[in-house]
Amino acid sequence: MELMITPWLAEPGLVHFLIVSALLLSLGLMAVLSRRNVIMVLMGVELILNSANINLIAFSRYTSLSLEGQMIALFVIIIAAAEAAVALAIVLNMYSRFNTVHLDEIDSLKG
Amino acid sequence: MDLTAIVFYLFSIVTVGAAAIMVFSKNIVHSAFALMFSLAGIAVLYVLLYADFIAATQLLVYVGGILILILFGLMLTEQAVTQKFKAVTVNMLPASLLAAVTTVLLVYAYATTSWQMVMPEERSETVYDLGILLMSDYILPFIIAGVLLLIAIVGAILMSTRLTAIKNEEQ
Amino acid sequence: MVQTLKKSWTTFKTIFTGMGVTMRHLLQPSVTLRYPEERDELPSGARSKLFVHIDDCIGCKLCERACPVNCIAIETVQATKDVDLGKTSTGNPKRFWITTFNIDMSKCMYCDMCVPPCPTECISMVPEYEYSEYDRNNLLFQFSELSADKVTEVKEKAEKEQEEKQRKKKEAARKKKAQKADQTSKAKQKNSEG
Amino acid sequence: MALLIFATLPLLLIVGYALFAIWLERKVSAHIQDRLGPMRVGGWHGWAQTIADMLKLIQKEDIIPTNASRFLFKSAPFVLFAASYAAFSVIPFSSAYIGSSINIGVFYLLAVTSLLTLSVIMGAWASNNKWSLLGGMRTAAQMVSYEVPTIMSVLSVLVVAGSLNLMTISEMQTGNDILGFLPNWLIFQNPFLIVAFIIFFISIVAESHRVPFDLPESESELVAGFQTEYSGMRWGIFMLAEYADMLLLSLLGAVLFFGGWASPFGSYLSGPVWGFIWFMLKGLLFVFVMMWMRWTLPRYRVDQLMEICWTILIPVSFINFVLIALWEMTF
Repeated sequence: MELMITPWLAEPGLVHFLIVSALLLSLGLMAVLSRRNVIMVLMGVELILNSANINLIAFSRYTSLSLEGQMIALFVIIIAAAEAAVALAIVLNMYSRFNTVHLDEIDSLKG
Repeated sequence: MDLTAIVFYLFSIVTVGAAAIMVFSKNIVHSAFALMFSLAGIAVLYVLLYADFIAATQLLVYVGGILILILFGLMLTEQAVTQKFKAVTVNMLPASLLAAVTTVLLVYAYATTSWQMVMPEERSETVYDLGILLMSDYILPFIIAGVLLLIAIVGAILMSTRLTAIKNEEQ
Repeated sequence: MVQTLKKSWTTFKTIFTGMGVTMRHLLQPSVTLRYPEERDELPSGARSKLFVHIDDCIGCKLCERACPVNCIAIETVQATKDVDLGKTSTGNPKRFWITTFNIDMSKCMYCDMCVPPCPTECISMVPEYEYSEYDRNNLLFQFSELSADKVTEVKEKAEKEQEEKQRKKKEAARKKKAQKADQTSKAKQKNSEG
Repeated sequence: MALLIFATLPLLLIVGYALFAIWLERKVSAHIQDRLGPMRVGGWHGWAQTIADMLKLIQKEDIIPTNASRFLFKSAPFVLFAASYAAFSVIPFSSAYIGSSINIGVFYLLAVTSLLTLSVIMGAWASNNKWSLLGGMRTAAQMVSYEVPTIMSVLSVLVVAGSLNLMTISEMQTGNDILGFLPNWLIFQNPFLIVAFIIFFISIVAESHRVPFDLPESESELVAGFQTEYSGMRWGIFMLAEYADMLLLSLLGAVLFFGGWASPFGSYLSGPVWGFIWFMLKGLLFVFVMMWMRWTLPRYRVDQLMEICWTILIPVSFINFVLIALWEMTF
């Protein structure tokens, strides 16, 4: 057992990066599900996007995907930037209207 | 263990550890700064994966842009100006269950799949090739992304001007 | 648009004007002095520390009386006849031992009113302004050069002379009285005779 | 081991430069105000004054406010300095020395310097002090805003140079062929680059928060901005990072517009050592101009600062970028 695991640990390859991304994904999921603060949820979403990016770039290095994976990661980053700008504008609006940033207290459809 | 392995383990511990601090921290500003360390660690992982341009973009956009936006959001919603702020958590049990199940499933799937791997290409740079790709195969997504960013900026500005309009009406 | 361009032009022009001014000042020699090593000359008649040429003092106490804050304290003892104290540099004869001549510089307000009355020009303000002290008592300057023994000796002598004088005076007065009494008695005699 | 020595060379340079620059700042300010400045420590014109000050700072007590967030408060100065030191790795100090000649040099530099903003907010928020927080938020707003014209003017240089590697950009500016006598510096190669340089210079003054854009630490209104609660060597590291940042941006300007280590006299007085001297002279000239400006101009208001950036610099830099691209296509 030890003989098998040690060389596997010594040379980080595709699976190592995938495991890191899986951990980040579940942590992001945890943040999205368990926190009430909108901004905290947004941070969880950023973490999930990043874990997806790690996957894409790891694939672009170790498989025949080549640079395409990096390209898609680049677009993910662009979209994340746009998302953050709009989401935070919405959060500020929400705060000025409801005076709270807790998601479960914002339950009326009419402003 | 060679240098790459050491760097990989060091920065994956930093990344995952900082992400864990971010999720479980009581103080939301601590969460935001933990996210900063996590994102910087991810940038180092990108460098290990021979994606230097993406790594720099990650720093510039995530750390220099999005994180500052998030911090501004925190400070402007008056949640974070005091140290005493306590974060509230809900649904702790189902969330942790779901996260654990996701982790186990994903790791199992990753470990058991036989990946179609090729020998890693030794690239000295990616910028040139990325630029060629961006201007040839990916020209349409590139333009659409530009338009999307423009719309996002206009939308964000419009919303924040409406915000001040609402405040003025109230006064 | 034109307005904006004009504004920008004014901005640049004024910035460069200001930078020119500061550059000129950068190159011109500084106006400050490195104080303990270099210092300005004091103007003539600057008021600062008081100094007394005790050899020239005749003990007239004019300065003591002129001082509005009473920072000068002088005590004098008249010299006995057998000693000649000499003359001052201005030619006035000295007649008093100066037993104390204290100036309390912590009281002094630098009004310069003690200097003009001095007949022998022995008190003056010297261009010295660094005499700060840790102890306030060190600001009491004593100019009298007589030692304590000398002072007691002089005092005793003066007292003796005074006594002598008084005794003489008394004697003289008695003599006079006696004479007078003599005269009156003689006159009475004459009257009675006459 | 050799790598370690190689990597610490810029650190020695930065520390030496910071000691010199702080002394120079005091001398320049003194002479502009017709004073003499520090004269006593170390003999000639008080050259050892900053060394003495540094020794004093090291000995001082390191005070951490009771209600501060300890970890963030302690680490903020080091993150700040690490960010600005990391950026030095792509600066070509001479034709023989560059920390890392990577192909995305300028981009990496801009990315790493964006960490500066975050570490300033970190220190500001962790101090739990209203002056610090106000100063930190001002810094963040200012640096994020002025990053846009900086990046636009850098981009317009890259259009002319055609490379992101700072070493390549420096190499292409050697020699003097323009009009027979002018050196091949990029600023002489395209007339619109002069406008780009003016925008770049204004933005780097704002990014390294110097007067007239020193709102983050404006002494008269915010005590000392984000560094209010800092003392001792932590404050010293903030100071060091500020001066390092100033030098970094000045050197970047020297590479992008004034030829980096290229000698102004063609091949005369060139070579690795002379290259280093020319490079430092060019960088220090900008640093000197910043000091000179500090004692000339009054401070802007916050709204004026933002207005200059968003209504003048950014539109002008965009238009200028297009004009430079057109000029490059036609000539």
